[in-house]
Amino acid sequence: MTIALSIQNISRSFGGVRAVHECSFEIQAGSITGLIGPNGAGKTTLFNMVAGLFPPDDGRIEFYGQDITGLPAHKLFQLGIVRTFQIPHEFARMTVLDNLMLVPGDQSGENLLAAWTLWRRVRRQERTIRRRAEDVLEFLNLTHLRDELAGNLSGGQKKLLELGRTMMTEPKLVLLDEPAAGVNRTLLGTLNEIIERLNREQGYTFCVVEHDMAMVRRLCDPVIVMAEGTLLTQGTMDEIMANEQVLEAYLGRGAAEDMI
Amino acid sequence: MVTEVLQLIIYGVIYGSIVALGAVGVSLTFGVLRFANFAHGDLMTFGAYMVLAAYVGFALPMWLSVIVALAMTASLAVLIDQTLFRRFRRANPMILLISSFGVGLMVRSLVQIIWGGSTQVYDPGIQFPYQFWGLRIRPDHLIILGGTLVLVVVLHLFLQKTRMGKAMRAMADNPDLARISGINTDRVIIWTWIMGASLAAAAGYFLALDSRLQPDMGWFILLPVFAAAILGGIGKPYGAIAGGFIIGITEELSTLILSPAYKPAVAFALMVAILIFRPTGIFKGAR
Amino acid sequence: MELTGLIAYVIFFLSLAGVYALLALGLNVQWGYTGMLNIGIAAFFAVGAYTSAILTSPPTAVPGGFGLPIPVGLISAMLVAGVLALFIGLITLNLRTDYLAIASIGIAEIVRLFLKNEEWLTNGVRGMSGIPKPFSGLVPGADALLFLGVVVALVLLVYWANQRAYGSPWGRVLRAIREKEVAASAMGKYTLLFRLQAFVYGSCIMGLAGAVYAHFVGFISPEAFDPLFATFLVWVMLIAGGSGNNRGAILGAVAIWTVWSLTEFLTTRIATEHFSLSQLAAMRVFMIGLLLQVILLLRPQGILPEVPPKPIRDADK
Amino acid sequence: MSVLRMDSVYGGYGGADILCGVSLEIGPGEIIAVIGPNGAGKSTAMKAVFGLAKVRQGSIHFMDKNITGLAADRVVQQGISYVPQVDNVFPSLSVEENLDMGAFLRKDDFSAQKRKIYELFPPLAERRTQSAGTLSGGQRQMVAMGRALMLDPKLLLLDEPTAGLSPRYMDQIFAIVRDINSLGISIMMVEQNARQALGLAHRGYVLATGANRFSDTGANLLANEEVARMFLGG
Repeated sequence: MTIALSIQNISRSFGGVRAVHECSFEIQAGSITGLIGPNGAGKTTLFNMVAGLFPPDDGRIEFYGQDITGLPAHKLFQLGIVRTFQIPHEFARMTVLDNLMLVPGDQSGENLLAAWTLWRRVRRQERTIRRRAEDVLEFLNLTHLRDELAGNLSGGQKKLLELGRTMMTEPKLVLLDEPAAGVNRTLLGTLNEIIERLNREQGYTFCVVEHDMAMVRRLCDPVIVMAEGTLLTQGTMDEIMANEQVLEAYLGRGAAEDMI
Repeated sequence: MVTEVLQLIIYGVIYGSIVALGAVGVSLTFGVLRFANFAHGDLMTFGAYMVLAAYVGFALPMWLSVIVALAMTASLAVLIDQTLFRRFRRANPMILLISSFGVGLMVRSLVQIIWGGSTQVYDPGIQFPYQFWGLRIRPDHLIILGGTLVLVVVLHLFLQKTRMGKAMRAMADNPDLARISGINTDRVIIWTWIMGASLAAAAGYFLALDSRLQPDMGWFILLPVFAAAILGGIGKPYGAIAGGFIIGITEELSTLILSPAYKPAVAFALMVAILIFRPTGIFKGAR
Repeated sequence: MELTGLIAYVIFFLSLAGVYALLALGLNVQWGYTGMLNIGIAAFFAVGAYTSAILTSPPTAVPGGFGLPIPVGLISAMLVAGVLALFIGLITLNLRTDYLAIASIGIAEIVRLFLKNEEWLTNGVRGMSGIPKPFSGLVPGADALLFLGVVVALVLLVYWANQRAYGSPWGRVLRAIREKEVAASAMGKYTLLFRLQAFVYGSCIMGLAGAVYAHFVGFISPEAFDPLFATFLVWVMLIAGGSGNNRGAILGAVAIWTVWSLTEFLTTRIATEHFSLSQLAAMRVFMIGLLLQVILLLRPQGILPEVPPKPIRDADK
Repeated sequence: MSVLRMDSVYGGYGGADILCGVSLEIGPGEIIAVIGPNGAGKSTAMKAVFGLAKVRQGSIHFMDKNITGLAADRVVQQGISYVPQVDNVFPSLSVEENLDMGAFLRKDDFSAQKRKIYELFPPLAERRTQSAGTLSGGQRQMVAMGRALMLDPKLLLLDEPTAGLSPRYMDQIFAIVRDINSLGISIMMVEQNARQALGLAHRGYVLATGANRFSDTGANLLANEEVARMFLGG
């Protein structure tokens, strides 16, 4: 088994509050790893550091053995780390197709001079990208919304579009930030199915931050539990469920004796 | 040499007072409304000309003319806000900025329509400067320094002691929390304009005292004013005051090595340096 | 006599409208495509005009030029304006948009001071006269028309370049940046580089407009690059015509230039005895300012709203 | 008569509903704990009371007066105060000024109320002139609660008052909640620390996916096996 992502002792504070503290774990290539924990456990902070929104104060992040600590978002993207957002970051005034076609890197038409002089090559590439976008839309069952402005989609459809954008590249690691948030039951089934298929058929590695335990149970193995900014435990969902510490972390400490 | 430097510092403090008063207004409106008001310089112009109208036109005493000008400028700012800016607040903040740029031009042309384009003064004639230890200072300059001191104290008391002043600071900190605390944010906005525009009018009056009245006087001082506000950390009135004096003194001292024509470039250079090395301003603070 | 006068006026009018159309097209790349506020259009306009004027004026002129051919002047004008934009862009583009606006005012101010004070190069406030006009004497009586032809050709060329840029993946990234820069950067786009390109490209066009203007009028002085004419009018033109729409930019330039000229006509008719020339000029500015506010309130998308490019057709279908 | 009553409220922030039929009731002098897994709509339910989330269907009554959809500043006037989870103080204002802002609507002399609050939160009394931005997390929470109490509300809404606090402060905050309640103020509290919150509350509501799941006395809910399961996805 190859290790896709290795988190080594990373810490991050905000204005004196320790959001993540000496947290370490690994994500195996080809897995769907769940990342759960009560509110304030530091999941989002950790996630944002891996995605390059801000660097850790301390510690190291490795991606297939390469040190990626503190690299900016667009560099990570080029390395194959793609993320989705909890609140979909769609480009509302662009069509669904444009939203997808934007994504691939190395588009020669993104060079202004090439756009002027090598128009034929740009067009050829555009056709390829478009075909790929059409395939993605078909996979997601969104073909009918191809020319719709992304802002007009429902919350769930936007989530699918987020996922679709990751499919426009060849990601080595997909970071999903609460994919189930704001998605209704029916679409949730589709979403689960798509993630599973991408994992099985295309070999995508996922790291999923999620609060919907049903989704985590269905998709994720292993599940990593964070609490108070650090790793609490990890294992299969059943192992996690049987763990007293985890229950403690979620429900808070017992009514403290020193309280009264 | 020492005398020369001291003399320049005196001029710098005088010019700095004017810039500081302008910058405080920019900073107040930015803090509360979150937009850079490009019409601020022209509000200064308007204030200066309102003094002229009251003093020369209606032959009021100077002190009363200044009060009238402050009130008129504040009214104009509130009027502009209620008829235009209020409608743009929900839109893209950049639209607000473009609108304010246009409003500034309208105010400037209004001044030019009423008073014409030529330069004017409040009192014709030459003032003889006071001399001491080889340094010179004009009576008008003493008015500027004294006036600025009074206004800064008034502003300080307003922000620290009055309900509305505190609410203004609260809203600059966190507008949503202000709303759920029961603060009437619409009224805070109106008071912000009243304060910002009054200070602008005073700054315009002082600028006219220091040199002369001209319809584009406010436009040309906008750059140092913004530079001062950014230097002090935009949105922070006390920082803006300090920024104003720093800009004023640096600009004057720069004439020792640079052609005086490039004084505004010095303000710009300071601003650029701050933007690169410390975008939150020289004083530590949020945002 | 009447007719030739009218024709001459129309040619003059259209040539200047063409210069403004170039400026509006340049601003459209910066504001319309990318959402960057440039309040210092005058600076790039002036730098272009002076660059070409200095390079193409004969060495005998005051303060003395290099006597280079006019096309060299035009290209150099674009380059110098572009370098200036690169410099200001590198400083401010990773800051917030309103800081860019303030910084652009600063650059405009410094350029203005430079032109006024560096007499050895620019002849200061007296300005530069005798800037070579192309085609003069080539076909007697038709040089103005030929010049208009060149202006129109340049406008069309820039229009084409803008359209292609907008419809290309490059333009797509700009539209994405304009909407949500964080997301664009999460999609692997190095957004700073794109914004820098758009800013420099737009400024090059403004520099070109300046050069065309200089050769058209034959005389330039710092006064001609007052922020009012060079900056404010262009903004009104683009917003009235339709930000993001290149045809809108051209239409807006022509329309607002017409309105602006008409107001001149009107204000000189009414009561010149009551008002001085500077007051009448101020009235026109006031009207244009008012027009801008009305457009922003009632039709912020402009006469011709932005039309996103059509996606490329799939070859198989 | 109930202090607050929500009747099958549906709504959210535009887009899909986050609340799908939430009903709850707070009696005079009661502490109500609202718990449930993340994303259950607890905070949204609270924001709906304050007009910060949109109510699409259903109603909210305060002291038998319909306040559904009332703007935040009007809700404050009715006698409800709200302490958000984050960004709940004015950082550049001093502690005292923060409290003054809470009393912005009061035209009368509120120095007595301020004294009462300093008695309730002794650490604040020592730091009157210190700016709130320099305080620790727990002290900030006290400032936020103090600010909310300045209008002498009948109902106090607390959104996760102990989030991100160290255990020592947590206990202190829960103790303060009890003190506030003993002044006769009803409290609705959204909490992540389910056990402590239920231990303190008179009654509790468990929400899941935007709807009521259980409601009972705190002790009963604590003893309920199913509630515990639910947090880990039941």
